[in-house]
Amino acid sequence: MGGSERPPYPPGARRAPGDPGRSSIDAQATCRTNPGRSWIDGVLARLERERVFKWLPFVPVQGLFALLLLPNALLLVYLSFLSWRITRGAWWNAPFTGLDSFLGALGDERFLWAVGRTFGFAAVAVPLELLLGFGLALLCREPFRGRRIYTTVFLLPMMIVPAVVGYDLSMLLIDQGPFNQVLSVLAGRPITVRWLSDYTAAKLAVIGADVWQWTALTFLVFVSGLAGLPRDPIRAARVMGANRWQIFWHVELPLLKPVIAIAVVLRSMEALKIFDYPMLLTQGGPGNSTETIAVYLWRMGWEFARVSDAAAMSLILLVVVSVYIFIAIRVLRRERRRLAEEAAP
Amino acid sequence: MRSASRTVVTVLLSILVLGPVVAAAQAVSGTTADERAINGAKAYLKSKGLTSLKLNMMMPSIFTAGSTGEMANFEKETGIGVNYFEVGILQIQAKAMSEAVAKSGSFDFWIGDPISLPDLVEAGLVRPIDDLVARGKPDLDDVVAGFVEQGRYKGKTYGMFGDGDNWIMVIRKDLINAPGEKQKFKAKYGWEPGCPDTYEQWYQLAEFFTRDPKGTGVPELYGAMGYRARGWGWRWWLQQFYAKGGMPFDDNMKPLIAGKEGVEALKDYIALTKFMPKDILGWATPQAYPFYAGGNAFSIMTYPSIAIAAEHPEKSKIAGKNRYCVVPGYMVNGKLVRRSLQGFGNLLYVSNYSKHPEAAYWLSQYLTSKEVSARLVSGPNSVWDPYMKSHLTDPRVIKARTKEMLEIHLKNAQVTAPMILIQGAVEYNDVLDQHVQEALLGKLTPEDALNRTAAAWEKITNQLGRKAQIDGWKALKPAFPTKNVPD
Amino acid sequence: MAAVRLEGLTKLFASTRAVDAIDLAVPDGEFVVLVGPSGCGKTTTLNMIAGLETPTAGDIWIGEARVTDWEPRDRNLGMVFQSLALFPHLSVFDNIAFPLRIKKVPEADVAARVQAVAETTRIAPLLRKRPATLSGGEAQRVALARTIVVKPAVFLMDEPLSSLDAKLRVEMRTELKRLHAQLSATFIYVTHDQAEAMTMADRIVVMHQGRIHQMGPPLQIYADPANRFVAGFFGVPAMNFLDGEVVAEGSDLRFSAAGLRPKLPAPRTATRGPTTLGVRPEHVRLGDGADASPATVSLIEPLGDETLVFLDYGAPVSLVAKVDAEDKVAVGDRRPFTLRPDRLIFFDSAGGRLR
Amino acid sequence: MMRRRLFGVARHAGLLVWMAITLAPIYWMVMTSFKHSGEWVTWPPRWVPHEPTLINYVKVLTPGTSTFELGRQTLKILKPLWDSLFIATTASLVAVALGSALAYSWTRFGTGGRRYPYNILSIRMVPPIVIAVPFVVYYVTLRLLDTYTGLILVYLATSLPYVIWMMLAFIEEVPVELEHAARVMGASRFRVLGRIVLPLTAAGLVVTFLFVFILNWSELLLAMTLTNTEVSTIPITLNKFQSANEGRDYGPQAAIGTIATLPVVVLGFLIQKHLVRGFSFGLLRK
Repeated sequence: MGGSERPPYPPGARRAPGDPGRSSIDAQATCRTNPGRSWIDGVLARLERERVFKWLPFVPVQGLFALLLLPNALLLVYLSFLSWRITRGAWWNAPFTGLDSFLGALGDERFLWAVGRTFGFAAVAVPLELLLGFGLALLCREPFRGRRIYTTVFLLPMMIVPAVVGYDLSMLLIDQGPFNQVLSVLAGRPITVRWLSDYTAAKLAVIGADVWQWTALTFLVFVSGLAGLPRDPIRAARVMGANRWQIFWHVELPLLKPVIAIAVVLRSMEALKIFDYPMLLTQGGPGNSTETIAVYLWRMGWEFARVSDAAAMSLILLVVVSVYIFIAIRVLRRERRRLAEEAAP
Repeated sequence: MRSASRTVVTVLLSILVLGPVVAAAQAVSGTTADERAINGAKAYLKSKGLTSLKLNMMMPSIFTAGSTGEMANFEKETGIGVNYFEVGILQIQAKAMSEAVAKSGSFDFWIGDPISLPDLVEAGLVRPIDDLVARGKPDLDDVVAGFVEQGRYKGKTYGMFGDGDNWIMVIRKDLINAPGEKQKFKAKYGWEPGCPDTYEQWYQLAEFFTRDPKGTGVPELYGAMGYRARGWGWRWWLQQFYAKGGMPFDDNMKPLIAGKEGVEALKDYIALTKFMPKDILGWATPQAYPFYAGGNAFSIMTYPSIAIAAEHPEKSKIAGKNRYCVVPGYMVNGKLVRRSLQGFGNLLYVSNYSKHPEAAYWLSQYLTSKEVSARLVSGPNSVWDPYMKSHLTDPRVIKARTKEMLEIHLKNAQVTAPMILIQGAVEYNDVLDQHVQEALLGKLTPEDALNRTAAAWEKITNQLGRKAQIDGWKALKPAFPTKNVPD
Repeated sequence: MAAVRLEGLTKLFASTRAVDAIDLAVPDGEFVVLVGPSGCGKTTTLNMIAGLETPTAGDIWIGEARVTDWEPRDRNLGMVFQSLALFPHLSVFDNIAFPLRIKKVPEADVAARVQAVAETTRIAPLLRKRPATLSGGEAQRVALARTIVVKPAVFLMDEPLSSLDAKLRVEMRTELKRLHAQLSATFIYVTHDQAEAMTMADRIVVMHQGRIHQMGPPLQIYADPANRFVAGFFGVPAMNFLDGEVVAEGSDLRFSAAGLRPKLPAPRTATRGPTTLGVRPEHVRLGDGADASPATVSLIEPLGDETLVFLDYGAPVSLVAKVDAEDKVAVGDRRPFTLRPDRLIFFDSAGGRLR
Repeated sequence: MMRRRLFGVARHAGLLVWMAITLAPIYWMVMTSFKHSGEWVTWPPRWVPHEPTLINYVKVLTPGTSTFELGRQTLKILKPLWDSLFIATTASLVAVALGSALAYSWTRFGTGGRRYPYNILSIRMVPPIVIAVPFVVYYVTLRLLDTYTGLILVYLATSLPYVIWMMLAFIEEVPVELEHAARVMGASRFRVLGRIVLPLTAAGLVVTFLFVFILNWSELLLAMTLTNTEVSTIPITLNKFQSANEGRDYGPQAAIGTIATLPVVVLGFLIQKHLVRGFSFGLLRK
């Protein structure tokens, strides 16, 4: 106690009298009155005020978005209204053609197929991942011998570079390869499916790659979700005479809703971008059977040099995706709000 | 504008008219093209006040091993070395396009196929090299007729041709000569087995030599091999289509592929596939060569570099057992028409955005000189295929490829047709590729596939501007061979 | 040492007035308790004094200094939190040493000072433990030790005893009082427990809906509440409130409600009309008298030394009386009662005190 | 009792099947990396190399140009390995630092409004191919094409949404009173971050770092678009040799795959028990 413990700033040094509400620390003045503090402390003290401090991380982040993503978005929109190919001079000289690129894109069967195909992949892969992940998580729910080993192994695929997965599977899936060998043993007759060059099988291979790798993630999410289930409602239901199935259906599943929401949003968000597996496994072939949006746009932009068309398609895609984004975000918001309400007594 | 004679005339004219003034002052000394390249490079370095220089080169990753030695030699001689930037062979186009946008100069020159030339020239990426050709006098006159045209577009030279990728047919003479086989074959098909003259004959050979004694559906020996994978398969169809006498477009750029020739060629193309390994739909050179060299197939239609794999003393199980054939054809109006395709063919392009385009050019000239190209072509790991007349007589090349193969190869060159080298080629080809594969997979009927391709081609042509495309197509037409069969 | 003064202190959250223009002066060394139901703004007020919340308007003075805009660390305060806020990743020793190290006290002194404080708060054997392994009382003392160790001029306490069980809580009250006496620092203590407020405070500040309703010494607050809210908040069981009206009966004034008409002390000048009468249970007497009203016993709650008797006198709400345990009362007994006239308090319909 | 045991057996059966499915491809890759070229493709396939060899690793890791089995391909793996490591680490570190600071600011002060994290998440949902072409145009003007900085910035932007969402869950768990206590005791806001928030969310930071590191370490499309000669990453390198119609130099590629996988898997094991909380997106009960 005593003088040494007193606030280091004499009253008035930080704020001019009669100047309510606004800060006006003068770093120089601070220096003079407090020789113990360097100018760095002065700056830090200034940054520390809540109205400054809380914006500190926003400056670089928003700056990054504003400088990196915004100009690109604007450029994308601008390009889509032109008729520019890389083979037609500089983009700023390209003729303005209004909605032509958009109309062209909507009339491009291949594009529409690619969109449909990509959503189709997601529609098959994501539910599969959810079901598998959920099933495995349920099996690993209570403690038993070997549980740690299982969970450890199940998380492995997530940690592997998708390009490596694509490469690895391309080795396993050749027609005289290990995968067909295993199938043959199981089936008791020779199986020679051309996983990489058959029209339908190649689609399955791409979906399979996604499922193999990302079931790990849904498994992880569900394991944590199940571990976090509150015990009392379940106990209450048991006391009330509910059987295992009823508890699962009426108590646990509703409580797991937010977790399911995360898994769905996380996975479908990434599944719509699918690029690596078709690129590495099949190059979009055979035919165009595994050509996803990303692969087609890659070709459109970089091989066919049709940048304006690619830009228009990108924007159409964005509109489609934003419907999904809108729904996903509403779900997330609702679940978070609900949880906050439940948490408050 | 694309015939060899026209080129020679153009070059001669430019030398005659402008030459005495410009070239005399700048011509590079040296008796051979590689010497001139070295001298030119040295002079260039000197003029820039440099003692050494590293050029960035983009190349398909498959190409480095065969070429690095010669680049090291060039660096030893001149001080100009190369950093390689390897890209998947099918992504070269994308990377080049991206550089056309970027204009970054991040690579000085690159190896690419002729298909992308028109687009890349239009995109402003490729530097015309006529001025440097005039000064360096590369061995263009030794390049097989027609090939040199592949590096030219709208009257200017853009790339040094370096890889004679017209196809060759290889069959297994040991299997034909096996006891009893000839007789059995003749009894069945009525002709002495050997190099097929027509695709029908190839089909018969393939059928006969496909050996599946246990009936497992996985033969011990496959009758035929070609390429059927996405990105490649269309080229093999195109060759068959040309042999049918087909042309992709008429003079107004109306697609002609969906006609009788196209459909028949496609049916034959599909029929032949059943004698090929099942996974052929995903294979390219790195899969096909070892498979063939492993003695697993009777015949293959592919790049001439197959000889290196097939005759490799250690890695090949069938060295010395191969017979090289002039490509088969079709009977058109009672006459046999054979067509080989310049199915890839690499060019050395110099970038417009290079800081040292001249240095890059000198290295290109060095690599495509008679002497150095012979070394490249005969190298143990080479994927460069013979493309100069002098290769035929070079003992090193003969040793690596066999005399028989070289003679056949240059015969094939006489009936070699170009791919569709006009603006938008990549897109035309991709659409064709897609539909050919869908027909192959039974997703579309051959007629349907080709009709759809034709419709898509019309769309592309309209987008690019019909007039410009007609001009491009007309300029390409002279590059098609006039002979039906080689001499 | 420092006095604390709040001038027109206001805090808005969105549009709700959490704290509404409070004026308060806490003299140096006083033990002040802010008390009120949850959501009354007392914690927000404390946080503003600590500098953890920025006031929307008004000023805070500590000692001579106007600290409204100061960072908490510059205010020379000690604060004990409801959750105790022990740092789970630090040992007890490091928890106590934390403020010293922040203030760059030399490490040798740190050890000595921590040891000394640990002795006085009787936690010396716990110094190596982690907070998670401590019992409630131990954690409580660690939190105190951590606050005391820097000898702040002002102690802020935000319901520090709420996590303890009933017995420990009573013990700790005494301990805190002793601590206050020892340190002779200013204590500002926030609680919703009126018993804590009554037992510990030099002065109580009653808050409700962001405003101060009354301040004063505990007994004064109890005996002379400023309004119906304060009256109802203090005392267990709560004060009886009877709705009725003041009527004139001859020269007398009487309070009339249900079956009950007690006479009011003579010098009342209050206006007639609807009024609420407040009377604490200990001021309700059983037994006949001049002014007695009839009633039936509906419920009894023995407390040990005393007994609560619920009287049904005809109104919807029973009247509670606190009687000596000796007095035998049974449910159903008819027991008339009287109200101590000098202890009757009157409120208007808005809850304001009528004097 | 009988039913219980039956369930136990069935459970193990189910789990073992998936374990086999999970491990087989990884096993195959690792085994192939120890095989001579003659054993890469055989019928029947060889699940165990008959003559294990390290030659593939030697080839892949030898600096400079190494010649592959087919005698055609050369590959410098060390440079991409280093580039990947540098780019992924830097981008992930900065993203974790900025993103968690932002998550902190949002959690504590509501900075940016209630919808901010959701808005940021929508950035992640946009397929990167959509902006690939304008990105090149734009990066050229900024001279960021084919630079470390360029790729790091892109990865930073694309991993921030994940960082923010994962860190929200961890930061919300730190009682705000701890921070108040520290501040009253004299700590500045920065010190509170360093001494209280950071240690208490350390596990979360590590998990988050690992996850975005995996994403950045694996990213292919943008890397392919935005690099040329100067910068190269592991996925690009693999793609060079894998684009379906290109090389099948199985052995060396398996070695690259194994090398690319190993560090991440080891890291993953170390922080496995913290992984669970990281993916709750703040939607799990405590």
